Amino acid sequence: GSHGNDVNIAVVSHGQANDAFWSVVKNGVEAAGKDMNVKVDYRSPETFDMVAMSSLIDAAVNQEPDGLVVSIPDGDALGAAIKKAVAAGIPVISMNSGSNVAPELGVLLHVGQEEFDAGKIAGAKLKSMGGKKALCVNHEVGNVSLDQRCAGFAEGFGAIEVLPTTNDPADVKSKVKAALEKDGDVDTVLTLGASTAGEPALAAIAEMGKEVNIGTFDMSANFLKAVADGKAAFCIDQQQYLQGYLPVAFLAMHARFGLMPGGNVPSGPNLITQEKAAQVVELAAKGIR
Amino acid sequence: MSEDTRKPVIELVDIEKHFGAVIALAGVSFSVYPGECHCLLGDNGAGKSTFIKTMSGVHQPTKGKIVMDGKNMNFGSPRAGMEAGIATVYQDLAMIPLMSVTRNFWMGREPQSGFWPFKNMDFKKADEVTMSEMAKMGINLREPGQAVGTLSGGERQTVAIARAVYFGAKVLILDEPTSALGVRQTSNVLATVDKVRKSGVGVVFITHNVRHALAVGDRFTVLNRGKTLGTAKRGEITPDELQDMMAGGQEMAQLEGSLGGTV
Amino acid sequence: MSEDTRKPVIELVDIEKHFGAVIALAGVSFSVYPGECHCLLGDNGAGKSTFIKTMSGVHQPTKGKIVMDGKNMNFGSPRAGMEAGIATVYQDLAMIPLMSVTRNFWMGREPQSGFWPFKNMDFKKADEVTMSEMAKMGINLREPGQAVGTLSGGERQTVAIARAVYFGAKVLILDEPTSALGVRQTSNVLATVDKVRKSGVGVVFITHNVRHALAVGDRFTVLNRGKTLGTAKRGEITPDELQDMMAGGQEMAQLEGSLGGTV
Amino acid sequence: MSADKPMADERLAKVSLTKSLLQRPEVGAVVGLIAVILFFTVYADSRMFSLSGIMNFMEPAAQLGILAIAAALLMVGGEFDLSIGSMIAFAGIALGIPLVLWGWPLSLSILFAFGVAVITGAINGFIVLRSGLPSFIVTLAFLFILRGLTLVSLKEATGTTQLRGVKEAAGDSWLVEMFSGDAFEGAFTWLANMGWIDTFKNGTPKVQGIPVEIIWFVVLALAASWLLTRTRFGNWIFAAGGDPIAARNVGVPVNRVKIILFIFTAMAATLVATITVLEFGTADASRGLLKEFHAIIAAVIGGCLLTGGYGSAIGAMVGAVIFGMVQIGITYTNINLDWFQVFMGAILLIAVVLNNWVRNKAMSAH
Amino acid sequence: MSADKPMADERLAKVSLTKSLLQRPEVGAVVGLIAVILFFTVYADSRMFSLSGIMNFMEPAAQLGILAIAAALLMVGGEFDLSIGSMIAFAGIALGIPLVLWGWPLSLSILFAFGVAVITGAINGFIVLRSGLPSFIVTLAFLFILRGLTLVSLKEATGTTQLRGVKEAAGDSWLVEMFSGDAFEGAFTWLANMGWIDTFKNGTPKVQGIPVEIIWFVVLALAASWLLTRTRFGNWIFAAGGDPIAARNVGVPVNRVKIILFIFTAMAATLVATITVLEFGTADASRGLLKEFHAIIAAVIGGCLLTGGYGSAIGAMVGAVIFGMVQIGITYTNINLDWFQVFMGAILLIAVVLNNWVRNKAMSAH
Ligand SMILES: Nc1ncnc2c1ncn2[C@@H]1O[C@H](COP(=O)(O)OP(=O)(O)OP(=O)(O)O)[C@@H](O)[C@H]1O
Ligand SMILES: Nc1ncnc2c1ncn2[C@@H]1O[C@H](COP(=O)(O)OP(=O)(O)OP(=O)(O)O)[C@@H](O)[C@H]1O
Ligand SMILES: [Mg+2]
Ligand SMILES: [Mg+2]
Repeated sequence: GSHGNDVNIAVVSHGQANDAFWSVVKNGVEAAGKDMNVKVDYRSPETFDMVAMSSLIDAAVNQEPDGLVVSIPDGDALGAAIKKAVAAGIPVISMNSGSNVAPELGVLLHVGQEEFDAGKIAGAKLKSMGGKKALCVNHEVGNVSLDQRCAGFAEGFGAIEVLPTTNDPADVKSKVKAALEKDGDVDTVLTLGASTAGEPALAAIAEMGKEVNIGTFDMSANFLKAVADGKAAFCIDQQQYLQGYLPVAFLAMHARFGLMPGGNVPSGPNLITQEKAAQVVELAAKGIR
Repeated sequence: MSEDTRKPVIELVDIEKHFGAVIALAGVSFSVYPGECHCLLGDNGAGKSTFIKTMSGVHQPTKGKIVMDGKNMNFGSPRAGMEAGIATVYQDLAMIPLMSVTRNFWMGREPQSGFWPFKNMDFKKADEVTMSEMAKMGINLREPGQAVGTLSGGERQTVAIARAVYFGAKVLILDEPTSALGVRQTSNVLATVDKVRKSGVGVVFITHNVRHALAVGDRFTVLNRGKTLGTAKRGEITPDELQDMMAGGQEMAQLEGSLGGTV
Repeated sequence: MSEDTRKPVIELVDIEKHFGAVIALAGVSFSVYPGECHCLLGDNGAGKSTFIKTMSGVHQPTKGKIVMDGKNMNFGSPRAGMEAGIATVYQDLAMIPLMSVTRNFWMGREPQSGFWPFKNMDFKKADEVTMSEMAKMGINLREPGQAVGTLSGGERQTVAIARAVYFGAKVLILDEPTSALGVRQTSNVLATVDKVRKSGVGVVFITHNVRHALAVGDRFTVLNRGKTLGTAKRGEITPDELQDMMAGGQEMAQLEGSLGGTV
Repeated sequence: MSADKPMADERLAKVSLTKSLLQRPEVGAVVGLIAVILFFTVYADSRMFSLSGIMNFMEPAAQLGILAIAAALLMVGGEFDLSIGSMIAFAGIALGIPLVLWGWPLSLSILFAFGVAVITGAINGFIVLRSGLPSFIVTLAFLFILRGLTLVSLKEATGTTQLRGVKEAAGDSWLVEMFSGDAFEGAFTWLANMGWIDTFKNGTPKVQGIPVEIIWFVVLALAASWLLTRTRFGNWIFAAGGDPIAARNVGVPVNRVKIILFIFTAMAATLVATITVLEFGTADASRGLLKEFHAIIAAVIGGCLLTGGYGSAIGAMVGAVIFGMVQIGITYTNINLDWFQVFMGAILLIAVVLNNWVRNKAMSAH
Repeated sequence: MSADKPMADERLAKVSLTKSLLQRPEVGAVVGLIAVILFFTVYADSRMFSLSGIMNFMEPAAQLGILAIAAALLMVGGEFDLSIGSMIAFAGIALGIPLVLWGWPLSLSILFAFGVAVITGAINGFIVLRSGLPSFIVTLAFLFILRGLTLVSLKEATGTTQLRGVKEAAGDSWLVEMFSGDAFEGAFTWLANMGWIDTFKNGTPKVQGIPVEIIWFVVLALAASWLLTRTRFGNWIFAAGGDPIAARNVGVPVNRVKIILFIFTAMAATLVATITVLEFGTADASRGLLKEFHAIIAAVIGGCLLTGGYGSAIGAMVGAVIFGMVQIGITYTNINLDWFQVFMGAILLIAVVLNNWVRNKAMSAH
């Protein structure tokens, strides 16, 4: 973390350090730390592990920070740790996931987007493009947020099949190809991560020589380029940079001046389609979007 | 040794043992009387180790029967053999180098104290017995907790023999116990065999060394390619005849000639 | 054997070897002349294996020097020893059970054909030589591709010896080659030692068996607890004296008495 | 005869008491623990070693430790279990589904979960022993199978990869107290009132008790250590791992020993599952990911040989504490999270190299 | 002398040619392959075994296979490398960063990446050999360290976990063709024109050529097999893995052999990294996750013993194909995809049990 003067803010998320999406959140956290001149500490478990995450929250609380930012993918599992933080008098802001459970845990506000809603929007968009049958490519089986995205997608779109893969691009590419080959009715693909799943899926579609609509969660520079070129429909941007930046900024304000906005901040979803794509590419490459 | 009037402690009749297509034993009969040392001799690969492993329950015979006290035995495991009173010193010793002498000595038959479920291994007794049994065999250990892996080959052999002797109720089997030993250690082992035999235990002694066999043997059975060449009593056979039988009688004259008959 | 007029092929002077706190060799001097068989005798743990491992480059001496052809040698590895002309049959044979006889025979010195970078191992030659060398030792292999693990102990020993003889340029070291062998195989090995010696190679022969030593030895050196008890020439010493020296002279009389002096 | 005695002394240096202590398998781990503590004393926030800080890293250490102790016993017995991590998830739903969806009482559900563990462990062991395949590869297959079955069952039962509502279904039975929450809460409140331990601003003690898993962990470590070093069964474990053929030949029931160890490992995973499910109120498909490696690492840091026949339960306990300290300790330092894995790997490497070095020194000084 | 000959025959059944064929290490894998093909012929969409279907599963199989062959050689040599997966990511940035950020030409960047591989492999090997620690644990440490270093470097260099723009930076050199895209494109177009292979509606062939990784894979498998079975170095690999002390004693330079194998493994990972980076145009911190296990699994299915000294490169190749077929093939079936891991684990288990059974049969029939 960067060194600030008096104020100390801890961030605990459930995303792995080498996950492209979460690295943007972390960049937001660090930028806020610098801008607000506060000391920030960003921590997350090695895998999607609520037990480990709960320990990390406890460890953060133990250091009595002036504010705590958490993501809450499982309110039941993390509830106790968060309540303990609140009980200890630490202001807590949740981000990314957990808006439904946040109030009852004593969390001040939530910055983020509900995965389910975002999936629903993606589904509706792809349906409006004329899709009949879709694949939802899940590159991290067992990660609850990804399940929620697919569930929302099903709600918004209709007939979907979940395609579980690993996060190896060669595997994603081959499996998408196989699925498209097997079921000729599939005309739509939604991937849940732009770089690990979206780009190989694009490659698979290109090799298939078949008209398939594809959209993705999150952004990567290459996928955005495909959107700009009209090869892909959209990226769902939840502006996770804000999910890192804003809570830290709010808590810094709170620690110094007792300020705090009055309600949740929806950071997304923001559908990046062909028109907007080109201007976002550079920022995505820098890890801001 | 008036064998005919006494009953053998163990009798094996027409034992066959196949490993896949390899026929290691092709019908071997053998018996041991109490208080006798029965030497099992034969060429490399004759089937001696396989035979005594069958006797002690490591292998199950493909055909044939094992009789003790008039009952047909069916050893499913070495444990069953041990419980029937057969103690064995295997050619490869069956010692665990990283474990202490005491632990190896008692392996499989650890003494216990205390009450269930808090039964301890009785180390006090175990250590004492180990030390004293080893001392009886002429080895004074520094401490019973020493790992077996740090003992010399001869000492290790002695642990294996002491263990078998201590537990060996009726039959003690020794598979080539002297092959890696020095002169002094060999004498020790042979003296032990003598002592054990005199206490009424039946001993089966495998060796390639005719002289070692003649030093302690009461009867001699020679195996050749999985079959018995016959059994002879002490005094019925000369060392040279025995040697010839063990070598299958081939070309010995020529070789012995060139080397001065000292093999 | 007019040793004094000839130069030894290898001479070791005042070799010491420590393993941590264990002093395995405490100053041993030893030499081998071309065409002689020098027997190295001694109790278990006397340091025989350690000594010949130092000679062949497996261990580096803690102190002392090794001289060949008047030059001070410094074997950093077994490979260096081999290249200087020292071939060794280790007590544990140094064979890989899962590999074929041919591959084991040539291990470390595989013949090659073809040109770089497409040099093949020359299996045709390798197989032929292996088969013929084994045949010379009296073993007819079914096929050279057979895994060593499927050979009997005696056959395996023979492969190790045949390999050492085939490559053994100047000195051949045999560490207890006969201990696990049957009578016939032992005769074969002793005859081979004799043959090798006659071809001018110096042989170092380790054994616990006085008779085997006397059958082929020209000189006898006895080690005891890491020190030399002395070297004797053939004819200068009686078998009984040698036996006593090997056993450290202790209590042999008593033991031998009870067993009929046949050890 | 008397000539034998001086012979042993003549060629050996004396063995000092310190040196014979140094030969215990766990000594390397203890040295490693001291090194890690020193490191964090220098580089971490001092609150890491406050009472609450210690409880904080001991909690994950205890959960890992329960696994590591079982893994150590299994490793001493000459086998591996790579399916521990998946077993945690699997046992979690074996407890959660009866409890939440079938409406079973907690006691029965726990029994059911442990029953499943016994069967799974036995299957693991049975396949390893019958096929003669290395346990590495057999349990690797079960790593996939159990994780997959967990996913399938959860999807089938709930439609998601998560099962909620365990706390509500479990209610307030004493069993819940046995497996979750803190012990000795009264004592800690009293200590807080006396001002002897830290409190938060609102007066509640920072540490409300000793988390039960720590108690399970310590009790298990002591029991396993007693089992391994002081009992007949312990001797059999060493023998089965040191040389199964030799052990079998002298009458050790090697197969029985190994199967019991596999079952014990699966049960340890189930214990951890029970603790976490009751503590956190949910079961999910990704519980226990990578835990098999962490357990093996802890056992190896604790002095177990991968080849079997050597190791200690106390060592595994120390190894788990080291692991927990490193994992949580980094949050008390200023080290950037991105460096976490490098840090982890380096500590692991240093720990095992040090461990090995200490052991070799101790052995050769013999 | 003549008496020796009949002795051998007398106690042995005759060895038929079939049986001696059955004794090759890869035979179990081949049987497994046939079983898997049969399974998919029955249960999967027939398009799986169309030309494009085959290319589709052969592509991941080839990438895995390149690793598996190296892992097999290393395993025959008696060691493990658990850092292969992380090495893929690490090599990816060792190629990408010079190319994209430092503006080096592609050739130099590739050389640099392979140079890094040589150093990493040598360090792995050096530590294993010097410390005497099992390679399992040393390379497990490097699994973390390399993965972590990749992340740190990427974050440092780009601020994200991904490096893009590789394709643009690489340009059109023949090197790109060597490591990415398809080979024999002309031939395939011609075949399509002749109507001998399937085409899309617009007339382009469904399969435009053989993906280069498949060619690398096959060439490497043949070369490795030749190396292992026909050369001096191959003999040394078997010897080093079978019994390193014995091998050293007869003059095999065991340490050199093992270090070369570690380097070779790292280089294989780098080859895969080069192929994927050039193919997808990006380097990513999570490339190659779990690949170390997949490679070991493929090698074991292919008949390698985990204990070293036995195995085959062709077997590893077959193992990788089985793995690729199972991985992708399930998508062509009607099996619910949630069952994937269960299916995977079960196939792995069946394959190794079958393999072992075939080998034992073959051995005892000897
Ligand atoms: N488990 C086994 N599988 C296959 N063949 C075996 C097995 N055990 C022994 N054999 C074979 O059975 C035969 C007899 O072997 P055994 O070990 O009994 O001989 P031995 O008389 O003890 O020889 P030695 O004097 O060398 O110890 C040999 O040909 C051996 O290869
Ligand atoms: N690597 C080693 N580390 C420690 N001590 C060793 C090592 N190798 C040998 N020793 C010790 O050195 C001494 C001599 O051993 P060595 O193997 O040379 O005896 P030997 O004369 O060959 O005995 P044997 O007749 O039993 O083969 C023994 O006390 C042995 O324990
Ligand atoms: Mg035998
Ligand atoms: Mg020796």
